[in-house]
Amino acid sequence: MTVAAAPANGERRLTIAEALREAIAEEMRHDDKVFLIGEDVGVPGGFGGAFGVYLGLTEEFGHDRIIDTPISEKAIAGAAIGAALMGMRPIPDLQYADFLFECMDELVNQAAKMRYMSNGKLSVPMVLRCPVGTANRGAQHGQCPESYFVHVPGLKVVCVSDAYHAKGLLKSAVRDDDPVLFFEHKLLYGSKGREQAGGMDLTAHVPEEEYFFPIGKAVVKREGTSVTIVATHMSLYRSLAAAEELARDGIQCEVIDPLTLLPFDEDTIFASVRKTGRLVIAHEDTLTGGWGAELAARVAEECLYSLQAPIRRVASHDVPLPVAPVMEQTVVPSQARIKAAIQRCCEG
Amino acid sequence: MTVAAAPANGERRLTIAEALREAIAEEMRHDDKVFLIGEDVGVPGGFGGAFGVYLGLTEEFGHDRIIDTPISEKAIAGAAIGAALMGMRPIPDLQYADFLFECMDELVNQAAKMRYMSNGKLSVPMVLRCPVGTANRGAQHGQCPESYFVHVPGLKVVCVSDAYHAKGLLKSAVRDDDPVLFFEHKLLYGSKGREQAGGMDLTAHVPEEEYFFPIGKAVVKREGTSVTIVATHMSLYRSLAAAEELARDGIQCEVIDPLTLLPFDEDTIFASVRKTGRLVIAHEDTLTGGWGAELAARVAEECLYSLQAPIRRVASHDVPLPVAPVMEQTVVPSQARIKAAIQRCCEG
Amino acid sequence: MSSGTGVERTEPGAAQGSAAVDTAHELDLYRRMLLIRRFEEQVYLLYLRGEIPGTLHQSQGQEAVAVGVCDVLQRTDWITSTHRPHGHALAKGVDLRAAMAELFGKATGCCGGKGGSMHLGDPSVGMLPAIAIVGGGNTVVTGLGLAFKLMKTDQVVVCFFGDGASNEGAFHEGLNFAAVQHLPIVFACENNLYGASTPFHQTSLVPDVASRAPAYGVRGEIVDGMDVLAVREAAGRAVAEARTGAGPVLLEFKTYRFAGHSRGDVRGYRSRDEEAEWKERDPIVRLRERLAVSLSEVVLDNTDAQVEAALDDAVEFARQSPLPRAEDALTGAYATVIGKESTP
Amino acid sequence: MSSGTGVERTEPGAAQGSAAVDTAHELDLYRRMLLIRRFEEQVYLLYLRGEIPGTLHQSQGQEAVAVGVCDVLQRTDWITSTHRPHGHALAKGVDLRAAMAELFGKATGCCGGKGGSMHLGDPSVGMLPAIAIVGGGNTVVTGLGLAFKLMKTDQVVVCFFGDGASNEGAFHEGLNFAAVQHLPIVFACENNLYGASTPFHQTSLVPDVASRAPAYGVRGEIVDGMDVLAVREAAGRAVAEARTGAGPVLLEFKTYRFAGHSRGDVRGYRSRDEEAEWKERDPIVRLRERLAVSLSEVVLDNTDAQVEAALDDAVEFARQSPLPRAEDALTGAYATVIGKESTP
Ligand SMILES: Cc1ncc(C[n+]2csc(CCOP(=O)(O)OP(=O)(O)O)c2C)c(N)n1
Ligand SMILES: Cc1ncc(C[n+]2csc(CCOP(=O)(O)OP(=O)(O)O)c2C)c(N)n1
Ligand SMILES: [Mg+2]
Ligand SMILES: [Mg+2]
Repeated sequence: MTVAAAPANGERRLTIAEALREAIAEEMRHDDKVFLIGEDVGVPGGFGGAFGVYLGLTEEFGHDRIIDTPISEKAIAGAAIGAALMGMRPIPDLQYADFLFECMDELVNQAAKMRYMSNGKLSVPMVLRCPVGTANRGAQHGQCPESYFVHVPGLKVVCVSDAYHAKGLLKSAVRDDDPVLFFEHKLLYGSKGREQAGGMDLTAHVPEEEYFFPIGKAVVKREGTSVTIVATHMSLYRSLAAAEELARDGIQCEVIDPLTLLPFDEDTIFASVRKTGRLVIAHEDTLTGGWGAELAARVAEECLYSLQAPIRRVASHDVPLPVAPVMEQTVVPSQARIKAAIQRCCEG
Repeated sequence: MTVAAAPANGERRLTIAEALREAIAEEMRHDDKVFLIGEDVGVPGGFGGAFGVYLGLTEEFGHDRIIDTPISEKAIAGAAIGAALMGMRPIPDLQYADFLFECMDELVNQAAKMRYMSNGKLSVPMVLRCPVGTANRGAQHGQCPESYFVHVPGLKVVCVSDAYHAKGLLKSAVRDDDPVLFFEHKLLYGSKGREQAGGMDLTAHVPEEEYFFPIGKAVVKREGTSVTIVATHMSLYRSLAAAEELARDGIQCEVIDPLTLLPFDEDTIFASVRKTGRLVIAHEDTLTGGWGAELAARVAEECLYSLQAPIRRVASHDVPLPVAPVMEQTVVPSQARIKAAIQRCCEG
Repeated sequence: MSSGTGVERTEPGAAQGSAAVDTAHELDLYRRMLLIRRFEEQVYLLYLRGEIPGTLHQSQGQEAVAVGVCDVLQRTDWITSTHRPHGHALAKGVDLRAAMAELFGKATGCCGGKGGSMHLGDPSVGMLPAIAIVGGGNTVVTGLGLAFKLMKTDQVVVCFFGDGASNEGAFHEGLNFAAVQHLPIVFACENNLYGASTPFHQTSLVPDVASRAPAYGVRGEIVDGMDVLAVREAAGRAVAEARTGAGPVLLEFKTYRFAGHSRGDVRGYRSRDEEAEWKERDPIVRLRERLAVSLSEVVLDNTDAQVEAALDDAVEFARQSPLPRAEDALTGAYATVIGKESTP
Repeated sequence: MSSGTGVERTEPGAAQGSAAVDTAHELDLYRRMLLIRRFEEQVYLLYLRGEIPGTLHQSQGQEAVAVGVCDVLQRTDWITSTHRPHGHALAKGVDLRAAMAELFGKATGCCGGKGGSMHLGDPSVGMLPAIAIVGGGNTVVTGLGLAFKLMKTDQVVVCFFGDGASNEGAFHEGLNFAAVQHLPIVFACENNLYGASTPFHQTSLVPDVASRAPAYGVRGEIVDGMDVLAVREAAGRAVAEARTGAGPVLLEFKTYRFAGHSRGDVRGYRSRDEEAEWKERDPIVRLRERLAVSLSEVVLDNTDAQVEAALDDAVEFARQSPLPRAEDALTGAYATVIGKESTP
């Protein structure tokens, strides 16, 4: 595996959906143990998965390796785990991250523990892709449940926000020997038109040549000296936009995309906090018990004496998701809320 | 409801198991909408629930109100939720907290959200009792999964460690109109002989008169000025023992039992931290993403300027539970580890 | 078949001889089916125009099931529904304006704008907020049945679910638990041949969901879900059994959704021939033809006009209704608030 | 019955005419059952004496199922097991010493002391660490079957589970998925009449788990689980079907656990008469009597002595084995460690 450096400017730009599709296709070509399994993933004339990521793959790989299942999340997760235990590298699909709760036992009690219980004789190489995020679909189709899994020893948790890292990390995840939960934001796929993500350019440079991006490494998306911001998915882009605004007032934000939530890349984040003395964390998962709490707790333990102000967290408010846009936008972290938190942090 | 003051010294001492049984019996007598439902809860000649808490209740209340079920956690949770929506007050039972993952969807997506989705027209008054804790049963029968539920808006989470508060809180939980998850430690029931909890006296004074202890209130178990310790279950008792040892060295620990984890009693804890300037958190749930992280994050935000040292967390290490006692005891927070963390915090 | 373990098949049209329904009643069934059809068609347009946010799962073609089943229920009986709840909601009596306003995300919606299309419902008419987790209702419904049994009311609850949901663990646990407890529940499967894009026959070796009833010792029955009178009759029997403690019953309605799975589905996974075949059996057209024998065109056209007027009114109501207050999003998760209700 | 949707019942003793098993083989079946019986009895005493920590779920009485099923499997075939795995482990060939040491929590245990009684297993002989979540194996097993199908090996996997587990959603999803994918799996239900203290007949209106097979379009069969030859024959057929892609098959073994559900269970929920009736059918006694017709007492006593010696050796091995190193508890959760392996 060659690990590519940060993306250089180049001409080939892909959406996250395209980047993921390419990563899967490459890995399926590379290793015939890799296969897809899930709901509506390969039905002829169908959707290519709930977000179209698999479109075209059945044509190349056939129904043996793109397996359509009944709506049976426990069976899908169980099948993936069992096949992984036998040396396959499954990529199961449950459509929305909201449905992970239907197979929590398989994930928490089986996938995460089999290696340990077997005293290292077995492993569970699988990648479960989990689309998250609010898109006016209400309480059961918009959650960002990544933090539940950050609490599961034995799992790895990845959270991607752009096409370059999505591809590089997905390829690493498929080759990783542990179970990886791979969280993607529905508004960032880029497959459904730009307006959904508020006019953002949802493509990124993705080299033609094969590359991998390692699990467990954060990236600094924007350098700055005043305050460190750690954010994922939509909150990352809102943080970057807030950073632009604040730069005019002389606040120089360092914005970090953690990319892997379990294990955290403490080195990158701690180094930044030690430099800036201030930390704001932003995520769309709800506040209480969210992964931001873990990061804040670690920084409060390891970097306390560097902190010049209280750590601020901006997250979805602690309520289920309402569907009406005016309410939904109140719940999720907006650019304005992120900006206000940064300002407050810089005053404190 | 009268809310009793802190327990006075008196003669009637009960174990937690007895106190819970008494609370359930009182509430079932008081309100015929209260009923029990679960696996092996009322079988004649059976166990009275996995930990004997229900022994004798079927004789008084009959099989209509002590309902034995198939081993079907989704159905049990669903039945409880549905009955609660219709105005009943079910107490479902799944035997071990480890099996909560089998009905996560019902808990996270239904119980916690129904009130909100219905715009307040419905509520889900139910109390799910969850036995937790390590007792040489390995990776799938010893977890302390309370932190997953601290992350679920719409649920309340209670964690009891002595008979007095167990009874008072269970009665409050049954009368509460929201879904409450009620975590009890298996080694603290007192029903299986003292040696299991290392010779501790597992009884506490429980008044004859009816009383309630409110959800959302922490108690200061030991006053002190040097450092605040927030701990639950076995970690609470180990913290108290460590505090005794440290008192000889002049370290005066203030030990707090939070009792409710969602919502946290910030007032009591923040006041203590503002007084002592130091905080150690101890729990048997695993470290990363545990509720200690949320508490640390809040203190790091709200009390940063009072902190004289980094916040220390002592928790189960981030691994599944091994069964061999020598390994198991390495994973869970021991008195020695708690003591060392307190010492470190007081040096820092 | 009268035994508790068989699967019965009601032939299409078998219910037509039923004396229970007079023409006025039939006209009412027609009106209610048409209301659902036109509601679905209208909201689709409103969605395309951007007036309705989010997504929609629609039930054109399946109206006979919703209307036929709910017709035999009392107001105090309950239903649970799915991600595809519009028809169920209107059939059970959720206020048309409140349903429309909910889709618009307005404060006057039946869930105050918090629920949306996938969570339509109203406890005051006996409908839980619909559960959009496939199979989610199949376990929760047992609690409603259990409450009715324990409280010794004679209420019944109907659990609507899809063919796709029958492969969920929830189907198994819910039906088995209901069976051993003899709960007053009718499990009403709308087998529209597909779970999203996946054909049912690719997800189960048994062609009929009702064939699973014997595994639980309950009665199963296959019903023509494109014939509202057949639906009504079968549902009537099942509900009567459930009400008297002889339930639960598993009914399987063979039906078809004329629209895509959700907005934007171009239905490439099924043939236009298949669609045309099922369109031939349009439950609304069938009933209209039947009614046309005894009623004049004028009466029927009048009914159609009533439906249009009601819909126009509902759309206008939804349009004019105020948005929810943004800050209302932050309250309502708890019945008893302790401390702050949510993080500020 | 040969159709894919029926339930077959093999009468007790029906297998006795089977020519497939000669006396030497029968003696071996006897020895293996006895090993399990004596293992269970011994570890119970060791548990009471405090040499074995934790808890135990034991399988005295059910030995014929474990031994009869595993006898028709290859070493490269796999099994999954439950909270009650001792018999399955020994029958599939987990090293006796390593199994015993695991119960003692020793470093030499088959899981290095990390698994314990409820998670016995060893991949090198084709047994996953047992899954102590009721029904937990029923979904994971599909992945083993799927892997064998995709890799085009001719391996088979047997999923052991209890009557209680058949009411879990996992049973439904696992069996249905295996059926539609035609996976090489035998679902082997040990119906010992109780799920913990709860009688199966209180948790299901159908008396036989095998009756659920038709709901999935698979073959179900009821087998006398107290007759190792009957078990062996039925399992042999089912495994052959599974191996050639005609599976999965659902076998239900009627059996009984002579001991309590777990240590300390005084079995107040069942009658001593019922226990006595089943003891009459003790599979080990039955086979010994049968063997006594053709073999001398000496040969049989010799076999018994071999078993005792092997057990004594295993206990001694476990006693003498070193404890795991405390710090080993903190490693092994990940195959590829990134940063620190666990929190220090
Ligand atoms: C647990 C769960 N898994 C998957 C989905 C995604 N999903 C929504 S509807 C649907 C198809 C449901 O099929 P069926 O039960 O037949 O109902 P229909 O859509 O045909 O009305 C799927 C897979 C979901 N909402 N919940
Ligand atoms: C999901 C889950 N629910 C409950 C339990 C607790 N429990 C352990 S064994 C058991 C009974 C299992 O009965 P059965 O499947 O018949 O197996 P048997 O014990 O008879 O071998 C129960 C309820 C569990 N381990 N897992
Ligand atoms: Mg369908
Ligand atoms: Mg059993």
